[in-house]
Amino acid sequence: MLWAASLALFAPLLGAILNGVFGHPFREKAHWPAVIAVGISMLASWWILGRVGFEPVVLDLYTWIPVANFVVPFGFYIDSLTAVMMGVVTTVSFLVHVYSIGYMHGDPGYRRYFAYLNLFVFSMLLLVLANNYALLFVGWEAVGLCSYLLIGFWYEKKSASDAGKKAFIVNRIGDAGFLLGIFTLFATFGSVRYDTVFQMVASNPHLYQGALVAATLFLFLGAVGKSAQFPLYVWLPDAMEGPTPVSALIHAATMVTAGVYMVARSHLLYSEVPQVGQLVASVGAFTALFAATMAMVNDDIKRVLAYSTISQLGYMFVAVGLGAYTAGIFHLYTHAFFKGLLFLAAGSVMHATHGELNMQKMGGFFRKMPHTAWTFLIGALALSGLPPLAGFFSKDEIIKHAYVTGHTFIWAVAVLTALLTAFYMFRLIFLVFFGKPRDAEIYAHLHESPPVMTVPLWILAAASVGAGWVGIGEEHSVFHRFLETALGEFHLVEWTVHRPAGVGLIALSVGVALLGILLAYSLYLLRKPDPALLARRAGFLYTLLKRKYYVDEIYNLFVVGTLRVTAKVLFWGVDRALVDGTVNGTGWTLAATGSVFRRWSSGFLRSYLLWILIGANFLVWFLLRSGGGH
Amino acid sequence: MNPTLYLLLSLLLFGLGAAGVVLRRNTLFMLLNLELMMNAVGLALVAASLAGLLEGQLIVLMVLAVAAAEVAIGIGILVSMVRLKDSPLVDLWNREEP
Amino acid sequence: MIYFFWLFALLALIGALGVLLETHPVRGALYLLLAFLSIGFLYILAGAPFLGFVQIIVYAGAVVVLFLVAIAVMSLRRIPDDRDLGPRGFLALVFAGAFFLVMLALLRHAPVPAAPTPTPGAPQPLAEALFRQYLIPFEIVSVLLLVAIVGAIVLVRRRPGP
Amino acid sequence: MLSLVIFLPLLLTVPIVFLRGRRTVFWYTTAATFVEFLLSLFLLKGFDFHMRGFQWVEHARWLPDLAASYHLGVDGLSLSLILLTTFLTFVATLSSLNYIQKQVKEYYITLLILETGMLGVFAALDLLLFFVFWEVMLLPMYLLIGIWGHERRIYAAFKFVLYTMAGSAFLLTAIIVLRLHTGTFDLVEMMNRSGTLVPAALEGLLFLAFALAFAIKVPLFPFHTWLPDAHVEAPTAGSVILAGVLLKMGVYGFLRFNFTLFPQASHHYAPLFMALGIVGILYGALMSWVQEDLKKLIAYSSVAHLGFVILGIFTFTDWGLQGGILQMVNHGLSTGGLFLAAGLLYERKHTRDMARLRGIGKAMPVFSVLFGIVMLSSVGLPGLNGFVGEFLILLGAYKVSLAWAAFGVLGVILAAVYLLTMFQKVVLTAPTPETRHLKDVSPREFVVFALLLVFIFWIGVYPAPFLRFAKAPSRYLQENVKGAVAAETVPVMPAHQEVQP
Repeated sequence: MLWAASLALFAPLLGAILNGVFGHPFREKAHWPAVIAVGISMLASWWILGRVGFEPVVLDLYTWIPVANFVVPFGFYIDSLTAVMMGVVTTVSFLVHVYSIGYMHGDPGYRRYFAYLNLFVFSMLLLVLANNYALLFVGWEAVGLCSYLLIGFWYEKKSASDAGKKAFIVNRIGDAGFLLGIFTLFATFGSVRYDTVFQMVASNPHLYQGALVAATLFLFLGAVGKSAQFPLYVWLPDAMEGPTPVSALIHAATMVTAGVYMVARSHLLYSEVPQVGQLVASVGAFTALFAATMAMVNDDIKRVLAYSTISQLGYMFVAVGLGAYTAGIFHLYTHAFFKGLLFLAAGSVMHATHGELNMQKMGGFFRKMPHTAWTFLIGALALSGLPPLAGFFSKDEIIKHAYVTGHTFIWAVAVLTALLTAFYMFRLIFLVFFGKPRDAEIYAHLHESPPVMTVPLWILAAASVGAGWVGIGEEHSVFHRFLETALGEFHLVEWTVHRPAGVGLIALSVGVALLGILLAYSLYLLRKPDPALLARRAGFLYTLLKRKYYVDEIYNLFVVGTLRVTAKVLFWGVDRALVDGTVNGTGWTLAATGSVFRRWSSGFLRSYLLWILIGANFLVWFLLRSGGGH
Repeated sequence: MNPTLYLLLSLLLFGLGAAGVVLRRNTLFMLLNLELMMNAVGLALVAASLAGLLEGQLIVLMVLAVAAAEVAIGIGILVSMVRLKDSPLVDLWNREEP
Repeated sequence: MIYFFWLFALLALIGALGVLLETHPVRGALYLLLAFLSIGFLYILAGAPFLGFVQIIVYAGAVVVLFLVAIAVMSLRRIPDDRDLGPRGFLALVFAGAFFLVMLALLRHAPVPAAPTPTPGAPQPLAEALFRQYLIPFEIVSVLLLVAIVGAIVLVRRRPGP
Repeated sequence: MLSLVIFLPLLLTVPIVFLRGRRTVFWYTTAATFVEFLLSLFLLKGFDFHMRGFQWVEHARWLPDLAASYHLGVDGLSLSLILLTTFLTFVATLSSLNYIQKQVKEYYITLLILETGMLGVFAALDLLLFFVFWEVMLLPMYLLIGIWGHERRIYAAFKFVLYTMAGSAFLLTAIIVLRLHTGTFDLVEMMNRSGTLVPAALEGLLFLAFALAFAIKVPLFPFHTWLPDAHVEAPTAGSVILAGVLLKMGVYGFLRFNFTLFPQASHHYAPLFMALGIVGILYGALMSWVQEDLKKLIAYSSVAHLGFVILGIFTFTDWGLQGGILQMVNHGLSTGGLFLAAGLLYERKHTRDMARLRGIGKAMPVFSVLFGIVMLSSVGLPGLNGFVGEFLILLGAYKVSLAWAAFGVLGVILAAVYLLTMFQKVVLTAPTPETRHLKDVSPREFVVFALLLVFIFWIGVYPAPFLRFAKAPSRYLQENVKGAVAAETVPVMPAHQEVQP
């Protein structure tokens, strides 16, 4: 087991170093070491997936930071949750690597791209494999670094390097909270290792109530930053500046799910403090709805998919928030496949239109790009949650769980969001693939992507269909029983209400999805109520959505703006004027007094005589006053 | 013949001499006043001798010698001043503001 | 006896004022002469006849004469208003007056008692003291005078001017 | 042995006079500093990390009637800084080949004298000797900035000296007062003496006097304005040493003198200095965010980093102290690297203004990677050296109270902000005609960076050996302060063994 894990972890690192530092010989063939490395890592992960037993395997390679009683090991914690995450990460990474060979062909930074991608896989695996929160944090930030490097990959484009910087800084804000969470854990439990912390919580849960609330909240702040939940989601839409395979891998399948994994990993902590769980769920629900509304009006394919990812992440947080950790991970697992597929398909569209992403300029691509179109359709159907496909099983389970545990408000929001999801996905499909081509010039140059890109698309399409079947039958499904060992029983958290979930519930969610598709169909294909007309009548509401609720502007104005102003004021005011002022001031005053005396010896002879006379006076006066006595 | 009267007189003379030195621009009159002040001092010393201090008179002799030397140098300066700037006014010798 | 004192005191004051206010050099020197003479007599009055005579001979005789010779040699003319009555002059008067008052206060504070037996003004005890206890100062003064003479000569020597 | 390590650079200055040619002098000095570095490594042999007292002790008569002796000794803390000094001096010398064109010989002589001064400060155990070395170190630095600096070098050098001199004035008076009360200048004797050295009221005053001198050196918030000017005007090597070593003398002073001699006052003033640390972190970060001059930006970032160190050591917790001491070494490496990069750019473009250095990523890829790694270590990215120190410091701050850690963590965010902004402005933008065809890193310059990167990665991945340096001193300081506070009257000083080598 140790060998498999280390192999899975260090192979991509070796690939990254090979490409990055000694990459010259590989120049054109840079993808080979990268793909092989991730391939090895994938096989190792599958092997682990098969072999992981009931008891988590804890292995320590060496002690990383030994200070007094704060001993942080560099080690692995492998259980079924880790295995699932590794499986997802490595499989999607491998497909994205293969896809990138075609997509990034001819790009000057080809070698650098594969080095960063490998480094990302290494960091993500480190995050998943770590056996303590400190090492988790190392992976956490390393993943942030890789996303910074990959978003700003085409750094000559100012918007790209700005987006990279923005991503890193917003992530860092979340990480700051995460750090405080780690400190709280260490302060209360005297260790950051999973096994010790979980064991202490399990043995006497009610002892650490206060500290647990603080720790879980701080950790959640980190998750909000990393998984782009409200209010720290602003970096994800901008992250679309990076190459599309990157968006598919990092900003859909793997990195953004780190937050969900962390909450699932610390399920023992979260289930002790249900009120925090409810907060997590409500933030998730709100973000889901909030993002879905913005996705409805956006014209950029990748931005729509980005908002859709934020929305789906919201779903996952609803699940883990309400205690349904397995459901959350299940949705993460299925989402990775169909969202990865959608992004790669979008990439293939972009590849064909030479970087054009605006839906309004497209139309009728179905005939010219059958493979991309079909796979995109499958992905959209999966995402909207129609029965046979993966999305239905995972999303429906979350909705059912919300209903069953009596959170009707969250349930309603979830259902509404499902409607919107179906609507904006099929709006995208009808605008891009169906109807009349709106831009002849683009339509003329259209061509289907090479097999090296379409084959991964079909594999992911198959996965989007098949992945869900593993979870049929909720509690007793293969997937749930597999994760039982890691995430504990399904009913850990007894909610007050326990309403029976009838068949009606499933019918409702499917109906809602179909309604969404219908709406999109009539609006964008048949142009019954012409969307432009609707937009004008909606007026303020439409522009609000279009301008993404002006959130970016608000942040720039308040957070960035005020900080910059205070910095300037501080610099000129305090640094220059006050501190330097006093220093130079003392210098100046000394010089000034000097000049006064200098003028005093004016060279005017007779004034000297006068001063002598005055001096004599004072002298005698002084003698008089002091001499007095004797 | 009590000494305070003498002292009073010497003080008066000294005051007048001092005022004169500062008031007058002509170097000659400054020197004259200077001499007057020296004499006032002599007078005070004599008053001291009236009060029983023999050395008083002795110091007067010393003061006298010093005054004489001082006049010699004073006239010397006056002569060279007049030769250089052919006017005894002191203000010609002020250093202008740098 | 006392009248003489007031007489000579008055004369001395007139001389001093004359020197102070007079603008014509020669007349100024003469006022000074008057002052010196009256002070000389005051010395005699105060029981120090030797000093009195020395005063008259040296001061009145030599110093004033020297001044007159200097005035004649340089043919100094009268400078109309060489009195500086500006702020500096005013201040000078103020502070001279202040000085006078301060000294008066000092005087009142530490009065000088009149000695029961007046000290002998005759030259004999004076000379004795001069050449016995105060020999060194005597010698120093003589050196001083020598230096003054050489200084005066060097000062006035006609150097090849710039 | 220790005296040899300290005075060797001084001896090595002699041959320089006879050498000819800029290159020969350069290679000679580089070899000299390298030999010095190896010699200082020799001190590690047989160094017992767990032993509480001082090692390699040398004791000789110096000024007996003043009760001042030539007393040298090293513990974990000073040894780590001595190694840092010799290493950074070697790196700095290696980097100043074509940076220095005029008066080359004098430059290298000054550099070596500076090294002696610095080593002396870290090894001196006699207060007067410490003060002497403290002043000796000042002069060469003044020359370095004043002669080989840039436009406003006279103003900067002058300001630097005046600031430090003001501090030294207080330092000297405090040392003398201490001497009068304890009857000796010897630090070890004072440490062994049980009971408070100085009446309570005076202890606070003396603590503040020492603290002021060291606060100026650190620099703590109100006394920091000399740092940006000094750094902007100093040549590369000057900046590297100024940031890498001189700033640490302030912190070293706090640890060696303030905490050891005045434990009660240290505990009493701890919140104040922690607050100053926090202010330093946030203020430094904000300042560097609005800078246009690259070196001034790095200077302000030093203010922020050392704000962290001060925050750490004043927590009097194991993690805070060990984190702080390790962070001093980390800061020396990462900021030293940043200054080397700035100097390298200055050599090529003769400007420090970031606006004109824009977009060098294309023309200098290798340099961009090196500069990027050093920048990331300064940001405190986990896996590199900065993170380990910062994490421990914040952990220590958290043990004192959540508020301290919360503010400290803000500093972590701001660090990312201003450093990434700088990196984006300089490297990650489209190249301008000016920066299109720049020469990439030469082999020599690559070696300079490689030396730093080896330690940056080593401390990041396996910090255990470096943390060992700080274990014993931090344990002692902790007990010293805790003991003093607990006992309130008679702090029990642990017995001090002095080991002859």
